[in-house]
Amino acid sequence: MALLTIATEICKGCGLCADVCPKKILALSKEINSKGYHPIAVTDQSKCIACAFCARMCPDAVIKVEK
Amino acid sequence: MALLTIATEICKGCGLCADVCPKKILALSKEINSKGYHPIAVTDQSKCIACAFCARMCPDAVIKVEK
Amino acid sequence: MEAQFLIAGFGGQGVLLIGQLLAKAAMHEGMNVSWMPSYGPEMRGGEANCAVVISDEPIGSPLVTEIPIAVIMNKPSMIKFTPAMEKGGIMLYNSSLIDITPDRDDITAIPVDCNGIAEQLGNSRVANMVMLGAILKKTGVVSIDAAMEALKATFGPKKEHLLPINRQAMEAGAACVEA
Amino acid sequence: MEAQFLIAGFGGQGVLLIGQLLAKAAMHEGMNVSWMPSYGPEMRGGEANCAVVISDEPIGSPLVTEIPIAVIMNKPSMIKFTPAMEKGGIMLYNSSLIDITPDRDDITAIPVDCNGIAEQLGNSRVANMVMLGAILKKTGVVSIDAAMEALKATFGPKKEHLLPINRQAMEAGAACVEA
Amino acid sequence: MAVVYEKTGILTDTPLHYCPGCTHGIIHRLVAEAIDELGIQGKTIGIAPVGCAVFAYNYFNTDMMEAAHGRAPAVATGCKRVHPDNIVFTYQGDGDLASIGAAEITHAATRGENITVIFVNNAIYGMTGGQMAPTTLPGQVTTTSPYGRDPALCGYPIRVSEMLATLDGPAYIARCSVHDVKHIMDAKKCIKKAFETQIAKKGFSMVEVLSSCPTNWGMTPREALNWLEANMIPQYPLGVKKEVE
Amino acid sequence: MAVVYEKTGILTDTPLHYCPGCTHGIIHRLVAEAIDELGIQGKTIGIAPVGCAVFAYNYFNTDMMEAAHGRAPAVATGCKRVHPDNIVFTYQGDGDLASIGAAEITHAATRGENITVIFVNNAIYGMTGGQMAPTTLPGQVTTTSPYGRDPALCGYPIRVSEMLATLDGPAYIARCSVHDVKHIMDAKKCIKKAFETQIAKKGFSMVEVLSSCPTNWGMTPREALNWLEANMIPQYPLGVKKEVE
Amino acid sequence: MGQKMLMKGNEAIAEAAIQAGCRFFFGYPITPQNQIPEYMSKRLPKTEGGCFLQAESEVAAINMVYGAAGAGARVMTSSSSPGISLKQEGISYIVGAELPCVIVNMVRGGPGLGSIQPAQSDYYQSTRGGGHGDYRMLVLAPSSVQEAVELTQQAFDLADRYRNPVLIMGDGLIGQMMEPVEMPDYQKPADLPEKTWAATGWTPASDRERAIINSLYIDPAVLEKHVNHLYEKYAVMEQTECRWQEEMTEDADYVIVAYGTTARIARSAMRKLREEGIRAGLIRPITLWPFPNAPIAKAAEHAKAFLTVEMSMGQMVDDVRLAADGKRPVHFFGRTGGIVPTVREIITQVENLAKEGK
Amino acid sequence: MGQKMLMKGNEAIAEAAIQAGCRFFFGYPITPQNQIPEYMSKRLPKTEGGCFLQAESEVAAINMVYGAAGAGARVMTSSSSPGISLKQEGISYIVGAELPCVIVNMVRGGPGLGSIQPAQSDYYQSTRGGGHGDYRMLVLAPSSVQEAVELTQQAFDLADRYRNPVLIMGDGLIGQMMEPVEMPDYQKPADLPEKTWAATGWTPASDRERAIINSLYIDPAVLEKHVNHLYEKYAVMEQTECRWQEEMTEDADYVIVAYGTTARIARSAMRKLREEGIRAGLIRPITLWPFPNAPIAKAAEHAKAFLTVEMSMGQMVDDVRLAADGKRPVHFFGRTGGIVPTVREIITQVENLAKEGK
Ligand SMILES: Cc1ncc(C[n+]2csc(CCOP(=O)(O)OP(=O)(O)O)c2C)c(N)n1
Ligand SMILES: Cc1ncc(C[n+]2csc(CCOP(=O)(O)OP(=O)(O)O)c2C)c(N)n1
Ligand code: SF4
Ligand code: SF4
Ligand code: SF4
Ligand code: SF4
Repeated sequence: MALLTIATEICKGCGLCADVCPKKILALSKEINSKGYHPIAVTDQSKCIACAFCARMCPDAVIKVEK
Repeated sequence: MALLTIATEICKGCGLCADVCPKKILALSKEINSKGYHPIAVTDQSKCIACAFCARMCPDAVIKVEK
Repeated sequence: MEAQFLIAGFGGQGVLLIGQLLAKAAMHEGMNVSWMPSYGPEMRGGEANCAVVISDEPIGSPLVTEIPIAVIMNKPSMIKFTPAMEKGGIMLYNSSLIDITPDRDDITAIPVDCNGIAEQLGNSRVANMVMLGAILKKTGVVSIDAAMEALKATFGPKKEHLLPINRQAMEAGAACVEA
Repeated sequence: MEAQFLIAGFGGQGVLLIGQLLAKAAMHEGMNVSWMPSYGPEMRGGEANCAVVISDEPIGSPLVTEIPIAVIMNKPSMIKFTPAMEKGGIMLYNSSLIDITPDRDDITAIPVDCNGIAEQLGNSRVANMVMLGAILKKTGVVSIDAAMEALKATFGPKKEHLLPINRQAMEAGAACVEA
Repeated sequence: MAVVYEKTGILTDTPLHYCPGCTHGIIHRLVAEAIDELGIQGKTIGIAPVGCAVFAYNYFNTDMMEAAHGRAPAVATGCKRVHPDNIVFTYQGDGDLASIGAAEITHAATRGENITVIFVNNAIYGMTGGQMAPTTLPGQVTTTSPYGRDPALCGYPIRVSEMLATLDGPAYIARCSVHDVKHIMDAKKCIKKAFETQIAKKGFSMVEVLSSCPTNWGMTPREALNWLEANMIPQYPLGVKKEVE
Repeated sequence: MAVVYEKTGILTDTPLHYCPGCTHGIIHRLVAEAIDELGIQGKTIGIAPVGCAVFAYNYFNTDMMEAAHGRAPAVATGCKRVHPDNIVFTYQGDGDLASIGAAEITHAATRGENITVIFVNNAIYGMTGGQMAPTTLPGQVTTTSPYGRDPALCGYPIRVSEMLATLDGPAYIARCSVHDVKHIMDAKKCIKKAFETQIAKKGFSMVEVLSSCPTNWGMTPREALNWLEANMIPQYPLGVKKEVE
Repeated sequence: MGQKMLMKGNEAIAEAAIQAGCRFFFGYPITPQNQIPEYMSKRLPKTEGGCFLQAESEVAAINMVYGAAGAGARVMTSSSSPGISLKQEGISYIVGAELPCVIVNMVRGGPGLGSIQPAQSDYYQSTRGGGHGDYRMLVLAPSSVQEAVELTQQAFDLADRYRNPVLIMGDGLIGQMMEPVEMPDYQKPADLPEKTWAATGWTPASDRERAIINSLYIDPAVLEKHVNHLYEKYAVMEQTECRWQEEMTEDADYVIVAYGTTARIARSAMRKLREEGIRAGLIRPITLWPFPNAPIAKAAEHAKAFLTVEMSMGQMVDDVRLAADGKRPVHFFGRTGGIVPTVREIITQVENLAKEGK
Repeated sequence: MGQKMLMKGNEAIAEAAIQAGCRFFFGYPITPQNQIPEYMSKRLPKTEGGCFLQAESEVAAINMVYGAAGAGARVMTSSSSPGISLKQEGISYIVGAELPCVIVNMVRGGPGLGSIQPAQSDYYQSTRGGGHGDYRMLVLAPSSVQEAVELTQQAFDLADRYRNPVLIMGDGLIGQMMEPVEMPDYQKPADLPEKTWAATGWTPASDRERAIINSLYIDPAVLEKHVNHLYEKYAVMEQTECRWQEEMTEDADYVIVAYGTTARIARSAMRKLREEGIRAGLIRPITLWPFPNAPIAKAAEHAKAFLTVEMSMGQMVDDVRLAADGKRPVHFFGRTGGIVPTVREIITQVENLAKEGK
């Protein structure tokens, strides 16, 4: 079981994390955060393998990965 | 027959020309020029082979070589 | 006569263009004008704003610090500029993206559904022109025709085909506010 | 009381040292002193000179522009500084190397056979000390003892063995001029 | 649950001001993680440049100095000479390091100054709005090479790592990239190695990191990384350029 | 009688101010002869440095400019851009070119600026009285390295020619020496080649000439040349470092 | 004059320079003047004989300017405060070698990295010589985009006439603002001296002397003579090149002295003060050096006091005091660091003076 | 005080700095100050914790100073006019970041490469900020080698006290001349603030805040506040740090104002004028900034006129005029380009004033 914690307010919606996710379980959300960005969101946490690719790719240190 | 013309007033007496002369016919003179240097002089013009080593070595373009 | 505008929004919303068209149109009508953008370091997905002054006198400060007319395209800008409004000032705001109203009762706030109307017209990119139409109607500072002339000059021949939709947007914007 | 010296010669002739010894000795005798070298770009097999001022008052300019006492070690320096001599000034010059006399009749020119005497003493390098001796005698500005003290301090222990020959040189220099 | 990955405490909680998808953020993180893993926070002093990273002092949770444009290596030198046992690093863009600061970096390198330089090469001037950098590629359009960089008029890009590797002073020079996770992990290793070089007092160390500038390249973050991989790496080959044992 | 050798008219009749035996004079002569032989006097504009060669404008019988210390390549660039068909050369010492002017020379080189640089490397600052240069050899005593240059404190000498040869801009870079007649003749060839490179509009050309400073080395002119040969050449290998056909 | 266009100050300056025959630009990016090099990089390569080059630094840029000016070209560089500081050595050399060029400084808040917003805190540097040695530059301070255009063109003529650099001092407002501009039809004055001193290539057969572009005069007597020669030029400039604008000073009790951006705002304040019944006037120096002493001395005959307003902690105020020569009090109001003073602030300052009868 | 030694000004300054705890020197050779780095290169490596480094340029040197000062060290650099011009950006940064350091300028003739002989033509640059932005440096002008030693030591204390660079302004005479010197026993003032702001390494557990050495304040309101803070320091300096020497001014008809080398010569002239029966006096500013207005204002109460004497075309004369505030005429006599005025010249100037009753 893996858990992603996303600091939504800090996310800039660049989507790089989603690109590198081998399970394709990250996508930009429809919401807008207070900075005006659509932050990333997990579409299916259960598929997460905690590879932390997303977190390593993220330029803004938005994602915490636990297992 | 070869001829060296030495611009005595411009010579700084560094002696580099004498060093490279294959015939060893250049030597500093006892005289002092107006700059306070002992200028170079030819000791035996007849031995000069007009190789122009002296002129090519001279940092001050003092020597003219003719043949 | 002097009109001062502060026009603010996100980087891509075309707020600088609104300001330039206002200034250009007024210039062609013989007014003194100035257009002054905010500027900063390049980075940040930033906000943009510009100040436009239109006057029949030589213009003093091109900055607008006590805002008589604010044109607000997004929420952060509303929060930022509300305190700087002049008493009795007018705020036209893009109600499509802003779900709050300015927390001052000494100013007039006028919602304009810029993106909504633009989408109805089939081109979400003309939201700024909707707002421009509303401004023109509300302030009467220049005519829609003058603004269209300015837009034509700005677009040049390559984008001429886009003029009609822009005029429609302006007219739609004008239609939704009172003079 | 104020004494001003201009001491000039070729680079290697030790003119700067003459000046420093004069200044140091006078300093130790409680006078105000200044020593000022000419300076320029490094290159050129150059001339060197220094100005020394000794006074019981605070010293104004450390430069000596109208020279009361000139100490001249080579010919180019004589040519250069003769025009700058004060009327009635004294010029001590190294007659071993200078085959002319200054072309002014309103100054006193005193030849000192510095190199000749030094060679007689068996050490051509003390020619400058011969000149220093002559200066001391002529001007009475400080004593030979004071100058020797200064030299001792300058030489330090390593060169102490050279002191006697230097004193001889000073004394020989002193002997060949009148007070 | 165990933490697999989280933001290091060597980065403050101030949100980064970089544009969305700008890889400056990744490089910050790698530097901070290296400092963290080496346990040198208390000894480290960072020097921020002038460039998009000008606010680096807000992010690195260490003592920091803000240097004048291009002069970070000189500032680092002054600092390091005072505190030879501290760890001093600079963080510089390509305009900062390779253009205005070309003399300072060359001399810090040849002196073998025992500092670590993080050199972020994004082939453009970010902060001032996308002007040509010394590292801009031939043909690349920027706001001061509007017709594409023409080497006949404004010269060729500098390969800084290769150039500095000819000097005797540097102990470690490497070039890496952050366009994908694998390269990010490699870059981290290089950065760590550079700090280790300094800790071992071996001399000057530098890591050149190829980085993106989506804003001024006029691309999405993803396009930018693709462009980096396709265009920059051929011009700027990755790898260790110098390593003194 | 035929003239075998005489001073070229590209040198004025002003006597050189250099110290006795200083090889700056030889290098001046070689540059002047090259200009003479190539028949380019009327097109040539020379840029003098700050250093012992500061008065070069008195010697070269061409239009001349005196540049600020280290900035001759920038001045030459400005000049060359205005007169692209003229021949523009700089004459610079090692302090001027490799220390304060390190950025300007690097960028003129990488730009492939179509100028010719005569780089006189005498491993010391002549004009200001013998301070350490970036090219001073390890162990060499100077007035600012009184205990001998210690690489651990003040770094290693820069091999400028090798460093610049890593760049794409330069078309011709060579190092030569003037310590004996044979090398003087070689140096002449290199200098001529450099000017020819410019004439052919191939780009940046530079000749580094190892030179002596008897005054500040504290040697006789002869000793100085021997020292140059024995010590400088091993550190600064002679030869062509880059040549683009 | 051509058609009215809405132009950014920076771009208008660049275009005006090209119209005035500037064909060479060497610069380095810095906010808030980037549109000058950017505009130049677009236009010059497409202009006959034109060349834009981004230098590796401001130091290199100013020395490229030296080289191009020495080669006889009309040449320009631009920067903002920290970059201008780096050019100080080069500027001093350019003055010493008597080379004409135009330098633009879009001043931003300092010291140090400071801010990038409008400021006037480089007044001392510009008018007193931030570089070493005795020298002066002509300093022109436009207060509108139209004036920036006109002064830019004049700057090239002035530079050529006096063989001296001319500095145009603006700020982020002047540079970033758009205003209506009519580009004047530039006419080169017929009486400008020919550049026979320029390095262009020479042989003994040439009908001019060998060109030596130089600022080294190792003999102090010769250097002093050279400096005296420079100061003779400066004396002529002081007599003939002072420019200023005066408004309502004849009967003014309070004379505001302000230049550039600040002067526009001061003008609005002055007008409002008049409406309030306070007799305010405005003197706007256009040349900061030579400083227009005359109108200030004249106003000092009758005005109660001066108020100098600057976007700095008070720099030009020295010159106003020197010109007023102790005859009237010279007060100061300034905002700095990128803060632009408001009309209201200036009004309040003058109102207070009037209230306190100062 | 130790024993009297005959020392060169440059070497005395270097030794005095070391005595005052200066352990770091970064510089670049330039005449006529080379004995400072040369002396440092001999002494610092043999001094505990000392480091001498010849920088690649003046620009690098001043930024190394920034780094070392930011790290908490007592640090110094020295140069001469062109080199000081190159340091202007760095100086502005150092002021902005509030770092203490000592800078020596052995002024030579300018502009440009100029000459290498003594001059005072960098007065404006030193006192008005050759760099950009609103700032000031303390500027100390010794007129003897002994005073150079004392001011050098004080300079380090002043720098630390105000966290501001201090400039020592000399010239070739002060630097090259030998005079008797007694090295004072340096005592660090007990009340100097601790450098808790310095970057030395930090963790969240440290008992100070994280050090950020910086001059960037992107928000103009914050920058203005910062500049106001700097100017509060300057106000204190103006009140407490003005230094000058007055001689025979009480009854003087003609007050000569001169500093540094020129003041020595002016003093001789003043004495001779007194002998001639002309009541001359001398005011010698020791701090050029803050400028000693008080003695000049006082003298303006009774003196007939001032004569400012400088080795320049007239720079300090502005400050004398500002201080005299139009009350008395302020005349000027200067030599420049490396020419040192003579006693005779100054006497003649005053005699002429006396003759013409000016
Ligand atoms: C002396 C000086 N010159 C110019 C500038 C303007 N400036 C700020 S950042 C920058 C370049 C930034 O580019 P780079 O170093 O590549 O960093 P990036 O922004 O791309 O990360 C420039 C030219 C300045 N602040 N100071
Ligand atoms: C900006 C500046 N810094 C320093 C100097 C002083 N300076 C004059 S020549 C020189 C170095 C000369 O050395 P190099 O370039 O090696 O030439 P060389 O004299 O040995 O031929 C220096 C530092 C200067 N004139 N200007
Ligand atoms: S990479 Fe980071 S900033 Fe970008 S979308 Fe993903 S979480 Fe957000
Ligand atoms: S090499 Fe030249 S300067 Fe030297 S001694 Fe011979 S002729 Fe004279
Ligand atoms: S401008 Fe470019 S380098 Fe700067 S933060 Fe944005 S994307 Fe990154
Ligand atoms: S100082 Fe050295 S480099 Fe300069 S002229 Fe003399 S010998 Fe040549």
